Amino acid sequence: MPLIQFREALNQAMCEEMQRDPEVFLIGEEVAEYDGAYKVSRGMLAKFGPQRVVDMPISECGFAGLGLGAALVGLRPIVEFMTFSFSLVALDQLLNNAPKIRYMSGGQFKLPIVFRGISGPGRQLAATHAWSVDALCTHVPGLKVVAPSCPYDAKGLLKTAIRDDDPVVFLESESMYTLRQEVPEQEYLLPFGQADIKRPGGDCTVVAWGQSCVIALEAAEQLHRENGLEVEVVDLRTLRPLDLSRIIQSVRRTGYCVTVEEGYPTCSVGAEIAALVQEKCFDDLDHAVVRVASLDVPMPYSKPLQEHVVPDARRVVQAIQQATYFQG
Amino acid sequence: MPLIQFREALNQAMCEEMQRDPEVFLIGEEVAEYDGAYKVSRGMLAKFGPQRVVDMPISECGFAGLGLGAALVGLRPIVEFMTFSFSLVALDQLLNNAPKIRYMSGGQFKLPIVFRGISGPGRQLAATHAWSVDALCTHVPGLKVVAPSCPYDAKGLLKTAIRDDDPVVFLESESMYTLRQEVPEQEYLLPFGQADIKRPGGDCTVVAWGQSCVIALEAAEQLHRENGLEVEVVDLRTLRPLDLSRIIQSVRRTGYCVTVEEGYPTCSVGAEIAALVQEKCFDDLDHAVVRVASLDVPMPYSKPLQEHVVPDARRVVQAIQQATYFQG
Amino acid sequence: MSTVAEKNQKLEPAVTQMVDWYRQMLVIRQFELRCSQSYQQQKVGGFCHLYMGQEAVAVGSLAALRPSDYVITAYRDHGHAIARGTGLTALFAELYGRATGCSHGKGGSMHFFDRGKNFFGGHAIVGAHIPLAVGMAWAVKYRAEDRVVACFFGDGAMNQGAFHEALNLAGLFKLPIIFVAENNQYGMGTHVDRASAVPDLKLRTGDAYGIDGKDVDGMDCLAVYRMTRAAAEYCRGGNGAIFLEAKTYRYRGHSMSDPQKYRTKEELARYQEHDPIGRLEEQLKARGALDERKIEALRQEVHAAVEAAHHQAEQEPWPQPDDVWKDVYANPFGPYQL
Amino acid sequence: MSTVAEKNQKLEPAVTQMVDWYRQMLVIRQFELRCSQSYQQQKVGGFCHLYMGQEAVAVGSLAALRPSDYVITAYRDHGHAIARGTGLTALFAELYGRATGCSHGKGGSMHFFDRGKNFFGGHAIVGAHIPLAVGMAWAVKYRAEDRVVACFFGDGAMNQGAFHEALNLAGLFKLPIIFVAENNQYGMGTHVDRASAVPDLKLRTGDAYGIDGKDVDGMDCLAVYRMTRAAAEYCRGGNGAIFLEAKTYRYRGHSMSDPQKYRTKEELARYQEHDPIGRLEEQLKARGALDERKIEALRQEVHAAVEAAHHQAEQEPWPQPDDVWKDVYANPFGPYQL
Ligand SMILES: Cc1ncc(C[n+]2csc(CCOP(=O)(O)OP(=O)(O)O)c2C)c(N)n1
Ligand SMILES: Cc1ncc(C[n+]2csc(CCOP(=O)(O)OP(=O)(O)O)c2C)c(N)n1
Ligand SMILES: [Mg+2]
Ligand SMILES: [Mg+2]
Repeated sequence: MPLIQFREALNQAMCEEMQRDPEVFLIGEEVAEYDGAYKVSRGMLAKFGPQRVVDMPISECGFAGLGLGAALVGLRPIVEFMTFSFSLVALDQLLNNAPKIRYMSGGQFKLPIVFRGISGPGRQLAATHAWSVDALCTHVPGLKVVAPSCPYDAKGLLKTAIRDDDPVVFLESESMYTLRQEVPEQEYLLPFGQADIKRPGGDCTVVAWGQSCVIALEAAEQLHRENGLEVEVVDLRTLRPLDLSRIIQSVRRTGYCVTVEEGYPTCSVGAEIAALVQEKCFDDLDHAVVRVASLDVPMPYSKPLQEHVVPDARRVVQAIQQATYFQG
Repeated sequence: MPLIQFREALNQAMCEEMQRDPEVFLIGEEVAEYDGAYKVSRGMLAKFGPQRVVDMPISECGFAGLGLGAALVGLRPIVEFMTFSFSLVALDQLLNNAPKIRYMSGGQFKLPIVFRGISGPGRQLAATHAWSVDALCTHVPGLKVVAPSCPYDAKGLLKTAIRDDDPVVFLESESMYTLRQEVPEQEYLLPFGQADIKRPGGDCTVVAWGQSCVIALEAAEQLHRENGLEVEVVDLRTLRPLDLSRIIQSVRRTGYCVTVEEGYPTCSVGAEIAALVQEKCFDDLDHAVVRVASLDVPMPYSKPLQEHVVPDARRVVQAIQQATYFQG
Repeated sequence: MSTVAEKNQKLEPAVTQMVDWYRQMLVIRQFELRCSQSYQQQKVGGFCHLYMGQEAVAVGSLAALRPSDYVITAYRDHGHAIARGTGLTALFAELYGRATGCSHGKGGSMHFFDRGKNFFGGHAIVGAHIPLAVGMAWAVKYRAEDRVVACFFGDGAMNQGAFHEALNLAGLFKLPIIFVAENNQYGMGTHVDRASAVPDLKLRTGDAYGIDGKDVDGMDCLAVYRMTRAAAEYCRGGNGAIFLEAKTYRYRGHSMSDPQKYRTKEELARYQEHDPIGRLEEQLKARGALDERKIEALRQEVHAAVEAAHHQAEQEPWPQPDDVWKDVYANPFGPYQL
Repeated sequence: MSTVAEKNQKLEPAVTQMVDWYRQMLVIRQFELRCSQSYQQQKVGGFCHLYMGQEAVAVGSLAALRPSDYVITAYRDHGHAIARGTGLTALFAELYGRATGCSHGKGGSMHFFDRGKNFFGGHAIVGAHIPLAVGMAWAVKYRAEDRVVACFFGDGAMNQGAFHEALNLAGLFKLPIIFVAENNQYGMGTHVDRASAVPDLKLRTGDAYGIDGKDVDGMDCLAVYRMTRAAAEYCRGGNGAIFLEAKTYRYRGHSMSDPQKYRTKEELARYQEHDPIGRLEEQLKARGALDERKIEALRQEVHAAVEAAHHQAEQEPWPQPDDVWKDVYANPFGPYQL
């Protein structure tokens, strides 16, 4: 199987779907002539031409809405936000129009659209540029939210997202773009709503997604190496729909649960999972669910400060140790 | 003590602060000549003149930013959103600029600004008009979030908000505007970060705020009347800062906890509180924290449908009964 | 050889067509009179924004379009839905929150939708539908179809950022879209002079977005028709977007709960003298197509049709509580259960 | 009696002042050369947008303002901070993430702030600072102060909704603000022709917002100064807002990681022939205010100052981990503890 980067997996998914369906197209800032600010759409302009791979002005609200309008009449747009930090100026389109028009019309319309781009802090971009929009988007019924953690999942999930008839928010991460993995040559799709056990284990359940799954796996590996602890890493893959039963099954087995996320800690996806787990596994838990997230501050620029704020494997290790009463 | 409506309490708070400090002013759609879309600013144009009570075009992003710019140089704007559903088009100003400029500047600026208006579903306004922005705003460090549940609190908290040097999101509710309560004639302020026990009781803790506190009290009253249950209603008053210790004290006493909110259930303030309570009170809880919220759907227009979606006292009663293993 | 005169000739409607416009305007007016009563009787909930006074805009402009063209508007949408041909019963049923409403009771007055009529709503966040309209026009161009999009909004909406971004996109990509600003001179209680730095709205799009702006007497159905017809030809000709300012006036308050202190009775009366229905009536009388008898007959017919629809709607079934879970998503949800 | 000629005379800068501009431009250029090196050495993190080529805009326009005037800009802010007088050590320290940086290490290249110099940042969300600028001008008018606001942004930012809403507000309320569009012809890799339906930017604000638009050669410091000086007089005279389009060019990539395939080397070279520093140098030579010796002395002085600041910044202390909790709020937090 060819070894490809995360960004290539995304590129392949888009190209395959655009080849398959002429009604799929890609818009966003710098997606065409520039080959993508993060090179996710490299070569796509050359392959599909300027009708189907189109640079947009810096008008996120405008082109997010444009995508939605095109979807309303049946086209299947992929809208790239250079990063989701820039989707803040388009949140009315993303959180109000996208998830609700179908409902308000009594189901007369499908809205087959994918909003994709980077969510998460990046490297020292400071507070306004460091959004993890996971919680903002997962909060809102009517959206689907996808957050892959590896190239294989990224490809399969993005293809599903493009074929899905509902608005999908697809969250990527700058630091993941260069991750490599073997990915099959033959076509595959991955379903929404099915979490994946990225590492099985009986000692503690760690729930993660996207980039946070990468550090969860690091932490699990370290605890295995150093302490012989068998940590189960449940990669949610999609935050909406949420594979709650997979989480519950795991926690019932392990008795412990830790959540890991990059975003703000308050009213977060981790909070939601903690709330669900304490409800569904009240008698199974031997310790409270422990949450790892960004510190509860805006993101600072300075390198040591950002490193202090963003969760890392070290903090995940501590959280697991705390959650499992592990004494070291 | 004079008996006044919730909206009059807000009006008094604004008038008193504007009398006290010439740098306080009010802007928003229809706040001046129209006397406020919901009459909260009734008479204020006449009292303070067109320099200090100013109608804005339908440009929420523009005038939210205008307020922030004025605050950057030391004025103390009150920005009314007709409802926070319309703040969706201004969320970049609200969630990005407001909470972060001070931080990004290393503390060189204060941002003494209040964003206030209706948060919550109103009456049959359908999906895009029914936002509870409680979770969206509480998610973001750098904001303070206030949600009073009665005229007395509304007045004291709004005066505090106006004097506060940080951006405050102040959440009101259409259905509360006509609530009446006796309010002292002499001036008073209420501190942020101090929850209020709106009804003491030893059998179950109910955590609520704003309009959800009104229905929590109804439910508590009903359970008292019908089942002799003594429910303690903890009114958070401010969601940020959060009076966690008051919640913990109460749950330690009662052993049970229910959260009530009007907004979407997922990644919500209720989720945050459930996550915190299971963490801090793990050994005190005799049942999982039970959450009451809107159903996880966009808000429908039709009356029976909206009534089914929005939480009411009946659902709170059920939740308390469930949480306390009450058999009826 | 098509001279300007000949071309103008071609744009002229048949008299029978104009009688139909007249009928449509009567229907809208009557529909809303009933609507207003029903609102007072609390049969209608939420916000309800009446279109009375502006009927010539929806009727005249939509008469100039084809059924295959796409139409989208804001929350003051009764007139557009009716002119587009949505059944009155479905509209009343929607207002009354019934399962058979044009939006299955999920939308209400502000969110009328009718996919079958290419009517895309009914949108209540001011300005937020304008980018959608641009996207629909994008799709038309993408598929090389022979359609245009008509996008209606108010004077107040032009101060939203979404308007700006949408118009720049439409201008930049030369999309086949007619922007129709219904300038009824107020956004809620705020006169356009107090909201717009340049209250002469037709000026706001030429130099800013390269989209020609024209104005038209929005109380004159025929004038609106002609202007829209020409605009549609322009768009179909691949020339890109165009902007029409229809100068009009709303007779009722902004919504049902508006004390209207921001305008005088005299101002209202002045506009009502130029009532669009009366205006078309005169024009048709002058052409011999209407007389008092025919008018009376039409009025009675319309009245009966509206009443019948209203009565029928009252009999329509309520949605069931479980319907709240319907139509959140188009695709089944997999294992998701919260 | 002030004729136009006399008035123009009054606006003319002294030659010593112009020499100072020249020095400032040298400082900016040298600062960024060092900055670019430091970036390569990974001493600077995040995004770093160099201003090289555009120096005449910040220097010329800010020279026309007073220390009491308010200044705000986007993320390409090095030039503005330097022209505003912020100390070089504080700027380097900021780039290097140190506690003594002009934003205490919290902001970085895109978020320089200096309250003492009335410099309000450094804002990285395109267009989002324009409404803030309008609010600052609002405050000036509210307090009846004798100040103006200068708000800088790029050609690309003009397609943001925030721009539109802000300009309409400034036009409507006649606020004392100079909008300076630095048209360097690209928003990232997108030429202004491909982003703006009307690429002649000075046209975009007159009919749309009632704000006069002028353009000026942004490679000519003196021209920028004159234009801004006149604009500031206009604003101080209570006439409301004004819009300047400074036609300029950036020499480097959009940010440090830009392969720049969207333009040719020839295009870049063509602009570099009209380098703003060289241009002013010629003008000053012609006036006898500079000669090669003086130029060389100045260059060395500037080089030394920049190097000294850079070295000093490298010695500055790092912030402490606990500093992340500082300055989230201005008022102590009460019992909140998550
Ligand atoms: C973004 C937003 N802000 C405010 C409102 C509240 N609102 C509804 S209609 C309206 C006035 C709109 O005026 P205009 O665009 O002229 O349309 P008209 O009502 O005159 O048809 C306002 C302020 C809203 N729905 N959305
Ligand atoms: C809302 C938003 N969208 C996108 C970006 C990413 N971005 C940063 S700078 C830039 C180009 C801006 O161009 P222009 O306004 O012309 O300024 P210049 O860089 O030329 O100085 C883009 C797209 C952003 N920071 N904010
Ligand atoms: Mg209007
Ligand atoms: Mg530029």
